[in-house]
Amino acid sequence: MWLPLFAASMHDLAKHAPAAIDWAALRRDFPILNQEVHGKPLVYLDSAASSQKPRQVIDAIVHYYEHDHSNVHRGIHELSNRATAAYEGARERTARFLNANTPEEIVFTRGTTESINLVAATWGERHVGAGDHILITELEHHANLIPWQQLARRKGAELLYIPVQGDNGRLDLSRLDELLTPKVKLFAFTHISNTMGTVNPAAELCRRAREVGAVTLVDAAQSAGHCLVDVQEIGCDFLVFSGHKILGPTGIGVLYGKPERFAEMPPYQTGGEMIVSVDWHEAKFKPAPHGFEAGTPHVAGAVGLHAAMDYLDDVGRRNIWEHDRDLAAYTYTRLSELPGVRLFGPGTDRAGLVSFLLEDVHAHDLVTMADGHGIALRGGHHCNQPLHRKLGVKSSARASFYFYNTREEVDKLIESVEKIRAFFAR
Amino acid sequence: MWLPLFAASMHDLAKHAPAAIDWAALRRDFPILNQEVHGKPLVYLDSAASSQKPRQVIDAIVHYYEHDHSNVHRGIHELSNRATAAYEGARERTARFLNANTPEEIVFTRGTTESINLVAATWGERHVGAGDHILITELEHHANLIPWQQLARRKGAELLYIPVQGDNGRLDLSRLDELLTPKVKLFAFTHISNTMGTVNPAAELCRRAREVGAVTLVDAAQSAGHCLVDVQEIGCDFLVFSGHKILGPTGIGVLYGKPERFAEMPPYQTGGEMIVSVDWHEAKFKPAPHGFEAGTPHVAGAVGLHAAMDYLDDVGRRNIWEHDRDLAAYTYTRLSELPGVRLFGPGTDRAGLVSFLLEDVHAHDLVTMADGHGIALRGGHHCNQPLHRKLGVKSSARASFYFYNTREEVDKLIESVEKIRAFFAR
Amino acid sequence: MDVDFEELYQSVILDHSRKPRNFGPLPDPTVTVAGDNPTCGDEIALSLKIDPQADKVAGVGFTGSGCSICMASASLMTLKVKGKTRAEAGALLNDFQGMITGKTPEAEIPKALGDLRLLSGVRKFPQRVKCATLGWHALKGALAQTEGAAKFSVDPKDADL
Amino acid sequence: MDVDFEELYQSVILDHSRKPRNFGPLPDPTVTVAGDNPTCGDEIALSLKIDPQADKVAGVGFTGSGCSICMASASLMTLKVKGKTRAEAGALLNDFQGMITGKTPEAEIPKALGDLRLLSGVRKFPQRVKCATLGWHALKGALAQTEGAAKFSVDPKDADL
Ligand SMILES: Cc1ncc(COP(=O)(O)O)c(C=O)c1O
Ligand SMILES: Cc1ncc(COP(=O)(O)O)c(C=O)c1O
Repeated sequence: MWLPLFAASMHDLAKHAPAAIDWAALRRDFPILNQEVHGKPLVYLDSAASSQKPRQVIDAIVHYYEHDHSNVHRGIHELSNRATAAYEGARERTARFLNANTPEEIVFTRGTTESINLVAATWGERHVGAGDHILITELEHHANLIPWQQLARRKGAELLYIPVQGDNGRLDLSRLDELLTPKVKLFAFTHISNTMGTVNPAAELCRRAREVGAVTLVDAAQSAGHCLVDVQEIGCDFLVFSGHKILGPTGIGVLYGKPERFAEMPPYQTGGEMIVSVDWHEAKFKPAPHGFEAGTPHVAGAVGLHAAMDYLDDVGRRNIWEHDRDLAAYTYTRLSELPGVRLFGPGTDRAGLVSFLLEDVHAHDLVTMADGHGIALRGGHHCNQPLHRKLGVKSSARASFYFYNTREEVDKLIESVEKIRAFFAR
Repeated sequence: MWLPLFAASMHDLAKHAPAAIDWAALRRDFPILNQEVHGKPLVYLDSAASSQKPRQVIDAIVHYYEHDHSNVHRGIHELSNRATAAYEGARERTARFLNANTPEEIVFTRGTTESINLVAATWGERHVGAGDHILITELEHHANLIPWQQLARRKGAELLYIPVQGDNGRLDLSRLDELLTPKVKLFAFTHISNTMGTVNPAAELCRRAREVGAVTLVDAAQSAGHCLVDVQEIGCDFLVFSGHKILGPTGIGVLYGKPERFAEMPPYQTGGEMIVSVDWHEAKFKPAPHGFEAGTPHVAGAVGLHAAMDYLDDVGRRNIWEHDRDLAAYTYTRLSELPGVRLFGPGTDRAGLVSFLLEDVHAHDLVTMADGHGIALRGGHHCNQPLHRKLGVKSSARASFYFYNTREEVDKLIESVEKIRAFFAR
Repeated sequence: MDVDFEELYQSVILDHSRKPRNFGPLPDPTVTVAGDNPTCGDEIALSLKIDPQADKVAGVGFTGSGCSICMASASLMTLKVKGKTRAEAGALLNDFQGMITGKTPEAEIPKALGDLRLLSGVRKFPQRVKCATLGWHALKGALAQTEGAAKFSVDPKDADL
Repeated sequence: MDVDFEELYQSVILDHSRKPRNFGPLPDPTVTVAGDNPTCGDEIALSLKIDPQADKVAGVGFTGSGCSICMASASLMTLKVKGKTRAEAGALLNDFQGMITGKTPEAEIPKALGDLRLLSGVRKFPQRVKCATLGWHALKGALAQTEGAAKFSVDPKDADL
């Protein structure tokens, strides 16, 4: 279940041996990290909410606006041509990033949330009916929960959940046989849990779904920028992620879809760019990807995303994965040595984030005090209210890592948590 | 019909007398304009498709990514706080820009197209039924046509058009009494036509709509960045525009709505940021604006839009309006002096753009050759196929202006058109 | 430890957050208003017993859970509000709002707020203002109705009472 | 006038665009394929009469309207395709595609393309490649079917035949 992420067939193997990577130099590519907050050096441990951007991505956006901007597709002048090439080039780059077969399998959206809503409102609206089942998991972010919940309510379909075992954050896959039946029209699940750090066996789950004829959607928001994500290896029908979490700009996201799926979907938003022909009372629409991209697209977002993917593959996603996981494992171990700490998610095989709670200290108080120490954590329900409710907590604190973080920063976190514990124990 | 744009009650009067403005200095704020294409200095006359960006907007985006980026609303650490303040500050700025009553009347979207789709899929879906009428005009961009056409088809409603008189691009408002009846649930129209340069009497049309109880949507894509747009003076229910056409970044747009209207709309996309509470099988949603903004928003887009609105109001939208109109009037006059030129849109009271055709020269050939002279024009149906069909043409060429354009550039355009005419007359 | 945080988490505040006063269900309440802050999951239900003759708050109780700022603020509020008339309670609410949002300059914070003034440090932490005001939102709702029960949610960016 | 444009709009091309050959409806066509380019509104309907014995293009005609590149390319194509077998026409199509997209190096552009080689200047104008290929998309569609009528639209970015 773990190995497939690194199967030998991966299209995009790391370019450097891990030892050769100068992580400190990479960190210097991120201007924002070089600052103090509240008089302390910034320790940014909230990359699962949104990653920071390297100079290369910022520069690509600036270069675009300073040299090549124009509307795309519509013009036949030089700048329009360049903007179109930049936009479609980003699509090709994204296809390579995911090892998709063709750029036509890539639709640009605002982000993970819009990608999922698009699928729910088009594929879901057309293919899910009364009595059908939609299967998701208790690990899902609200973005991969509410659209299906609302679709199920609209259609009279049933929304089923693969349960989480408990604090360890693992899915109870022993229930799969019983839940993943031929009644399931769509099976949507997160690749990596943003709360628990659980890594789900995506390829295996998709294989099982195919056996019962269920269409699959993989929420790769937490995985796309952190490990290799190969849609052919995973074998999903849809896969979604957000640019802003993988070093890219805000406002851009990706929907990968199999051509067969796109072909059976009605349009989503309508307007310019997505039509073949329009008459006063009828219109004909383009196929994917353009048929699902109405209006002027976020060209600068696509350009920045392109630069982000180049950056990630230059570092090597395998290396990033090892680096982030190492920090998370170290954090997990250090925190588990402190008294009164409740840890969430699996003890082994976890992704690069750790959620936890301090006994008798509300997560908000913890995060506020850590902020005073320069440490940016997230506190709250991490957009998974019902899971928190199931675990009997209102909120938790989360430290999430990227390759620009260091062990020294984890040490600062531990020091901060110890101080906070002492302070509230007064 | 013309004057209201400048009524004395405007909230945002120009800060400079027109004479005092150093337009050449302003132009130097736009790095992209300082380049050659095909060995000729770039003459960018395609701002109606997308405007260029001043250094101030680019800098605001860079500053945001280099100092303040983080996810919004979700965090309680310093950067998250700053990002939230930046995002909500842009909302307040937009409310002021439109003279809306409160920031809660402003929803951020990807652009005009998404704003209109949002209204069609929520307000429209709920309030338009079989036999109802939706009224639009023959001037509409596909973005303000297809969503209503598709809604009408879904609902069995009737889509009616206020006709365009002909090449002069004016609406035949003598038909209004007959078309704008109490059966009309929604009346959507463009403030300024992107093809014809027609300026519609928005306040008057909204007043008429109120008399029959129709809800109004004003497409301000071509007006928001070019003249004062005051939602209270116009008296519309909804107003929409795109950031990228008003000096702002790509991927961000605005939906203004009256609180009464927002209150009667179901949510659009669902997910994070827009919920009050979520349980496994039900969810409660926030009111506007956050209830219509699911997922991580385009924070950098809002930040850039904020800077763009500051820039525009610093120059003064009244001044910009006069400047752009002057260029268009000059272009219209010069083109009308050439033989074999067919001009579209009103001869007087036109906005800052001119569409035209050269006898026996296809618009594509014209635009390609003009590009060779360094001049960026648009050629095509400008996202209004049925209007072009009505006028008996497949496509047209369009020169559209912004305050960074000059009379010298118009002279170059005229020179280019003359050369092209001569070339094809060989 | 940072000076700011000493100020934010003074011992009186920690004390109130650990042992909130008037905590627990109020028997026979005239009004009950429950509020939550969806961002962090904090929840407060405030009950008032109104003496109809005097139009005074004769009894007060609250339940729920939240961070220390939220709990301490609600606890301190209940101490202050008991025995006040509707109008007096409304004035208190205004004073508190002025202080917590920073609209009232430091030097002009009314003495009448008493121990509530210990929460003035919150104004330096805009992201925590909503924690300090959750109980007060409930109070505002409760004062606005004459009987019955109501529910509301606080918009995460809404610090106005 | 710019050298590039002289090349793009050579007089043969202007001539064909003004007086397209084989223009007009073909009586009793075996197949008819209509295509349009939604971006610019150009439309071409191409009809072929196939001699079933020889599997040869016995007759060809086209209707529609478009820019000079589009019309000239279609006109020149009809001249070349008449009398060819299906296989030969397919080879022609490949040669043309290689040239127009720039995949074939300048020096290797097949002589067999004849006057069509005058369109090689288009490869320097990526935004116009789709104009030059509209009629060829129709040809590809027509060769792929044995009888009847079909319609299609060209994706604006799609230059592949
Ligand atoms: C009048 C009008 N409406 C709508 C649009 C669509 O705007 P966007 O493509 O930014 O969504 C445009 C611009 O193309 C326009 O000119
Ligand atoms: C697993 C997961 N899914 C979906 C999302 C939503 O992403 P976005 O807010 O960028 O649409 C997130 C991030 O918040 C996430 O972590």
